[in-house]
Amino acid sequence: MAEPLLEVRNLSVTFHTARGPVQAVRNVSWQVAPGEVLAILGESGSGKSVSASAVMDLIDCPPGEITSGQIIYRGKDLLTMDADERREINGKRIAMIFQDPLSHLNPVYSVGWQIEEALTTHGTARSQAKAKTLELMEKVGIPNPAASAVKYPHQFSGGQRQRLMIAMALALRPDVLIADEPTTALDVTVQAQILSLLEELQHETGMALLIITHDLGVVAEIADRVVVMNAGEIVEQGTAAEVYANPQHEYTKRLIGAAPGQGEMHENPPKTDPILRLENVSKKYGEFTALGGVNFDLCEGETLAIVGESGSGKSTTARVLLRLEEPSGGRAMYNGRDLFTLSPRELFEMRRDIQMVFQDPTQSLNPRMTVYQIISEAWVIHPEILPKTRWRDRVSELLEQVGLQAEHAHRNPHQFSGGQRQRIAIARALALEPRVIVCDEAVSALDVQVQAQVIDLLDRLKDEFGLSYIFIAHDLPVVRDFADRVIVMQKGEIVEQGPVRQIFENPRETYTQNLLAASLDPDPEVQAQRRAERLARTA
Amino acid sequence: MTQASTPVTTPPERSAFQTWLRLLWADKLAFFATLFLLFVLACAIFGPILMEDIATKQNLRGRNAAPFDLSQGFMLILGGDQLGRPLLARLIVAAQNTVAVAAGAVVMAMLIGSALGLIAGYSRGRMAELIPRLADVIMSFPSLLLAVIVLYMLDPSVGNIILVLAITRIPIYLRTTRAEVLEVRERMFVQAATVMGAPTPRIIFRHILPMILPTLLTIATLDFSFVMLAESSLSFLGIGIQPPEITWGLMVAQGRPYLTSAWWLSFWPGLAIILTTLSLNLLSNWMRVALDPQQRWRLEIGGRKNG
Amino acid sequence: QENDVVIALNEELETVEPCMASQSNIGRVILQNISETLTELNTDDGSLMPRLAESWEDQGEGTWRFNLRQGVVFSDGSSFDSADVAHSITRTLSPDLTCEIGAKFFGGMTLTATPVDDNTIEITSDPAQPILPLLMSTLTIVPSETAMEFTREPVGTGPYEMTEWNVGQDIILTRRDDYWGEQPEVAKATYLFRTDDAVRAAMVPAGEADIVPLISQIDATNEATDFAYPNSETTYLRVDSNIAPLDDIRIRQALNMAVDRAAFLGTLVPEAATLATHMTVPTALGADVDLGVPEYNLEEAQRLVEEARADGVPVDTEILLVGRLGNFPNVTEVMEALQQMLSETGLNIKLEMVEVAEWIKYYSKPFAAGDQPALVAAMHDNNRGDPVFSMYFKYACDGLQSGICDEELDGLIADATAQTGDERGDAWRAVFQKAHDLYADVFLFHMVGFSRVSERLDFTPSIATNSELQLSQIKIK
Amino acid sequence: MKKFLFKRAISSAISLTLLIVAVFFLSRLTGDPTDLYLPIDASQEARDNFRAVHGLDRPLIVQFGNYVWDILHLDFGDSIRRARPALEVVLEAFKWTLQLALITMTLVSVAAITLGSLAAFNVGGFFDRVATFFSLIGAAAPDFWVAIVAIVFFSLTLGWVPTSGTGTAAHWVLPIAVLFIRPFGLILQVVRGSMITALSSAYVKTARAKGVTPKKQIFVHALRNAMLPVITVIGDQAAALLNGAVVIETIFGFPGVGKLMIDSILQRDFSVILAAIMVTAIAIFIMNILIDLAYAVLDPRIRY
Ligand SMILES: Nc1ncnc2c1ncn2[C@@H]1O[C@H](COP(=O)(O)OP(=O)(O)OP(=O)(O)O)[C@@H](O)[C@H]1O
Ligand SMILES: Nc1ncnc2c1ncn2[C@@H]1O[C@H](COP(=O)(O)OP(=O)(O)OP(=O)(O)O)[C@@H](O)[C@H]1O
Ligand SMILES: [Mg+2]
Ligand SMILES: [Mg+2]
Repeated sequence: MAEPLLEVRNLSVTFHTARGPVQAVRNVSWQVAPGEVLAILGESGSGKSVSASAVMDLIDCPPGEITSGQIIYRGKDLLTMDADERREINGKRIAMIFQDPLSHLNPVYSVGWQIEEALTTHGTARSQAKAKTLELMEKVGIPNPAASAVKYPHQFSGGQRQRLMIAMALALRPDVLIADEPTTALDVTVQAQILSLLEELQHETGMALLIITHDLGVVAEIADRVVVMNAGEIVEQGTAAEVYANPQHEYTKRLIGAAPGQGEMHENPPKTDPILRLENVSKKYGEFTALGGVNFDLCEGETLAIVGESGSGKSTTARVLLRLEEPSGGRAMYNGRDLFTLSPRELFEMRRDIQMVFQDPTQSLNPRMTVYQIISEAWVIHPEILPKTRWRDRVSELLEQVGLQAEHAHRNPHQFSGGQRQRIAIARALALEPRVIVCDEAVSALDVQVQAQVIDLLDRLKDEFGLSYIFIAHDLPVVRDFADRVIVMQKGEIVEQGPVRQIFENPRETYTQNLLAASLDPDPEVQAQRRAERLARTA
Repeated sequence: MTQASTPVTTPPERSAFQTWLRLLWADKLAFFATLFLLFVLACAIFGPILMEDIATKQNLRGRNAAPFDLSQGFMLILGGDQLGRPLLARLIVAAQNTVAVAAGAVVMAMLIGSALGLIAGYSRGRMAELIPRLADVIMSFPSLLLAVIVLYMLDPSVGNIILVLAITRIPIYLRTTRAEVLEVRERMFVQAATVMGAPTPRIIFRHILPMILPTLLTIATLDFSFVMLAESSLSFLGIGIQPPEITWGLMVAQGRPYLTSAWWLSFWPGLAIILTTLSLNLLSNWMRVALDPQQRWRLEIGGRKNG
Repeated sequence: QENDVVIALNEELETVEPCMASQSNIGRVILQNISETLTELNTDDGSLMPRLAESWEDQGEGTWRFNLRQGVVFSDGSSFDSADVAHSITRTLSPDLTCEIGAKFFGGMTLTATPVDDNTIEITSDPAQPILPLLMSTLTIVPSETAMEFTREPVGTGPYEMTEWNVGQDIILTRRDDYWGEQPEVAKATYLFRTDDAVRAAMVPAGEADIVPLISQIDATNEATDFAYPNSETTYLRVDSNIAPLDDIRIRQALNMAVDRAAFLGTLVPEAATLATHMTVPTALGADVDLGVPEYNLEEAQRLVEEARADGVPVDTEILLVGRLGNFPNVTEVMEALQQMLSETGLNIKLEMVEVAEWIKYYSKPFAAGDQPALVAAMHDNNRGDPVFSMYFKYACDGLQSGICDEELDGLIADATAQTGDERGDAWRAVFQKAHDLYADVFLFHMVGFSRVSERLDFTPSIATNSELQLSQIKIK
Repeated sequence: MKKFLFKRAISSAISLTLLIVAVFFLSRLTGDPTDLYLPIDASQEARDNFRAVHGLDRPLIVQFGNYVWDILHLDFGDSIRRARPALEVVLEAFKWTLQLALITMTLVSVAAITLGSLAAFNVGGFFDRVATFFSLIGAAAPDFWVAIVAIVFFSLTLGWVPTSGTGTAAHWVLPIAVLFIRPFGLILQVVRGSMITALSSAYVKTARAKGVTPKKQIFVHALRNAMLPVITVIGDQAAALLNGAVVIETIFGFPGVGKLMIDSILQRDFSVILAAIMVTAIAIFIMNILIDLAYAVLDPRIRY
């Protein structure tokens, strides 16, 4: 194996909190060589992002503190380097794709400018940078780059924002790319496109890739070696195939066992009366049509998955349905009433019934509230749900149900990992005991084990209380395990819908077929085989 | 389920009061600022009862007594004023009116101004257009003219002076609040609250206001000195508080001609104003940190180091 | 420049209209520098000197004849004759213009000016005015072409003409070559306006000004440059003698005795000020320096109040003590001290400091205090040498600012107003005596002002400096 | 954008009208200029005559009608005191005020934003403490103190600048320096507070990861996000200056609109009051429109 390009030795990171220090990373060591892909797998909240941030010098000290360790890049310890040298490396030599694109993009600058800046900071001329930016945006699949470059982050869909982050990180063709969950918000086709783009770059420049992910499929597809982290420590490492085929550590075994897409598909969806019916719902942003007449029903006790390419209007559907954006046309009948014409008073009643888990968990949690306050807010607003004396217990219960701990209730959102925040958002939605929950990529940032746990929980609640879900996801195995019916969207329209088995086994539309074909298998062996086939086909 | 993050030590539960006290102690400047403010408050409450007589006892032949001269009794340690009254006692007595006027005006302006600003920023209806125009009008209405009008028609009582000063300060709170609301209301957590069915007041007070409050407090604390001095210029024009009533602002203004010959006349009350403002601001800076979970570690760590 | 002076005034000039020259800030620039008068008062002895009129005689029946100076030209080149005087009189008294000089000195009378020839004019007043020549020392003469509206380019016969007026910044007067009298030394005078006392005073040491007519007592610390001079102002408390308990003479006497006037001198009031015994300056006609200042005696004052109380006088009624902000230096402190002194007699005194617009309502009839007894602090300026400008207003039953109504006093005033010659002085003396006996007011001080003059100049401010500043009197060392 | 400007122009014009109407009637409740203009001993006849000449004897509503009529003919009336067109008097003074306000606010904004941002970059550090301490003391100190001490020190003792007045550039130094202090302190604090929050956001981390220099992290990435409250407060302070800095104008003999306004109010010179309010109000309204536009420019999420 080649000389390592980046090596982390015995890294430990501690955060100071009001309730004492929290050791987020303990004695972690790993290394990547040029051209190599190292995947870090692990439980949500196990310190993956924090260790990556340490490499980028992004830990705020205090409250964070790197208590021990070295980070060696090309033989030099980054931790002892002075600020100027360090700056030369950041962005140019080592670049990072952040987990949470919305908060990591500056809301007040156009995305084109932000990508350009990555280039100009390290000496590219402005005119050149402009052209390069458009080229990059094109490469990551942003439609109409020239027009998109002058738009602002909030005008993009979740997946598009993630791709913008990727473009920004790739701008200077770094030696080492740290990709923190780079594909969580991407549908499989785009994901495939991005992964091959990364590969291509690796071939060209010998870039080392450190990919943090929970998607075993992605690991199988591109990783050479795997590091598994749990509770701030490395519990296992080895080549991707080895670890998958022959996991040593207890945790790894559980993780691999929990990989989705292996269970039974839901059979013949219970045909009950629709409680929600969307008729011809459309939404325009100025000239741009984000939704062009969407029709579907949601039945009681049903899980309706919406899949489709990034930017196809999935989130928009959800937001319009919840009246976060005013629709441009159409009706949404709920309990015999049109949601779009409700008065504020009636809307209040409806709010209790339909809840949403947002695609960007960080931004959807009030930074000034503790987790306890965030979750119990539901009961402040709707006091009839739960007497105040029981709040504390119920918060603990909900936190445990989503795989967090009761003591987390006192922390504030910024003290959590991406996946943990997403779980807080789920707990909040559940607190209201609604009848319909719209989950926009609700489990995409979770490791497969927690994911399975959460999905189990949702399934159980569905059975117990007759909840219905609109489940927006791009992760097809999860959809396969969880959904009763599936809607496939493209360019603001529904192209296909049907029971889950029908969609997965007999997709009618080519778009759906492509989608399924691009899906990744968690088994590296299988994936290697598919790749070989694919290469053969294109060759 | 594995334990992702274990607090190494679990300190015993403390009462909320103790926690805040510790956070306050962590910032020594803010701590002493608070002590000073409590002292001022005590002067404001008890000063007039205890010192009224000493503070009004004139001695024309011993006017402008120099400070730091203990031979004439402790009360003259800060010197005597134009009429030979001990400045120390007058400062203490004046605290009452001063605090009443300044706090009254600033608090009133802040409450009204930010309430209007919240409505203007949050509502998308007619109010959003109307309320800022109100601010425009007040901003361009000369405060002095307003004072003359109000205090001509009503008499120059403390309450009316508060009213005048409060009205003139409303626009800054209104406009600042509105500007911030325009931005904060677009944030996702506000939408999340909306989805939960949070009624508008809750969204405004629980989600939007806390984000804006630090800025408002910063402005308010600096406004204190402004209001104290503005009040004195009203007195000077004959439409504010008049002798024999006293305020620090009035003392400063009355000492103005003596600036080059008997500096202490306006220096001490001026210093009192500065110290009060400074203390308030240190306290509000502390609050900005203490109330912001993302910043609070600054105090938590400091507390540990020192505690 | 050697012969140029810079003068820093305390107020900006709002107009430069000659018929407004009785306002001291306008007068200081215009009076006798640009616009001259027929006669001029000698403030040292109260005598009347010729200026544009060389002589004058009483024709009887209210008519006076003035013989005008010849060979005088206005700064616009036109020559001065009796038509100019006639026009100036019409203009100053015209109701359309509301000139201050007209309203202040010629209220309630009609003047008819009849030119006899170019250099002689007869002026008749109705009712007859024994002091018409003195009144003419206030009336500024403008050319007969002057329009019947306020002018922004004053033209006069004086030794200077206005060559520049930058509103808000400065006014520049330049010496004329064709002045009829002696050529003054100062060639050019620049007037600046600075409201702040301390800054104004600092301008002389900083070399930015040569004369600062009004500096505050507190700043007047340099003997070489700072001059004190009586400024013809008299401070006093007007007593509402018609309202109980102030209608009782014992109470008024007690008020007078309770004020420790000496304690103010050298403290809140300049050392050089003198205790006042009557309404006009000591140099005015009829001034009686022998009138006694009520002696400070607190016990006696308290006794008088108690005595009055015993007789059923409502001594506990709240008495308003009204002061005017900015009236004179330290006014607030003086009023505070007075309030304390007066309260010590056992009376119930409430101090109220008010702004001028409100103060006027307390000071002039109908009194704003209404039924409430009030003591109104005022400062009266009579630098015209004759008490007629004061006494009727302040003491007659119908006097606009009179707090007293006493038949005998009314008679004495009417008598003195009509007198001429030496008897006039005696008649006024009797009026002063009567007012004094009635304790009609609480007199305080004949005030002094301070001016700062650069050591480069040879100029001593005098009582006249209050209303005019004759550049021709300034010599350069 | 056009629609916004149009709407704003209309609503501002209505506000202005209301303002003028309110001032017209309210100011007349505070008394009559006659007593203040005429000498105290003036006869009733002279007073009546004065009122008639200046139209003060007519019913208020008639006076108002005349005023409106005149305004429609662009005649803002004459100043009673100055016997000149009020608008002319006001514009003369406003010219000075406007210059003073512009220069001062430009300097203040640049200084406060720079120093405030730097203070926020290292919260609790030495620079932060020093900047906070001095700016607060300056902001809380009575302005005439500062002014007089500055004159005594810089003009009398050192002789560097003239004590007061206008004319040369040196004359502007002290007034601007003294006017600078209070808004500087206030704005610095607002910048500091707002920047503390902005600097701890995730997008600043992105910038750091890109290798952006601290200077750009502060002044490009964080600052623009922190600007909303800052420009609002700058606007407020600028409005205060446009209304006239009375103390400074008085002390330094600066012929601005503040002193003019105060004098006119005290003298009840109504035409000047109204003209002055009209002029300053228009300036302030325009400024507020610009500020509202700036919000939308600074933060693309804000749309009107
Ligand atoms: N500022 C902070 N204060 C306290 N604890 C923190 C802070 N930031 C992170 N942590 C804790 O550190 C741990 C590791 O976080 P990290 O973001 O590295 O997780 P992760 O492995 O990336 O998880 P995910 O897959 O959910 O993103 C978490 O348990 C989190 O709660
Ligand atoms: N505020 C906005 N202004 C303009 N265009 C917008 C705005 N919000 C979303 N869009 C556009 O609408 C389209 C649909 O966005 P939406 O967020 O619904 O996509 P999505 O299906 O959820 O995609 P993803 O899977 O990437 O989250 C996108 O092309 C996006 O660029
Ligand atoms: Mg993470
Ligand atoms: Mg989406």
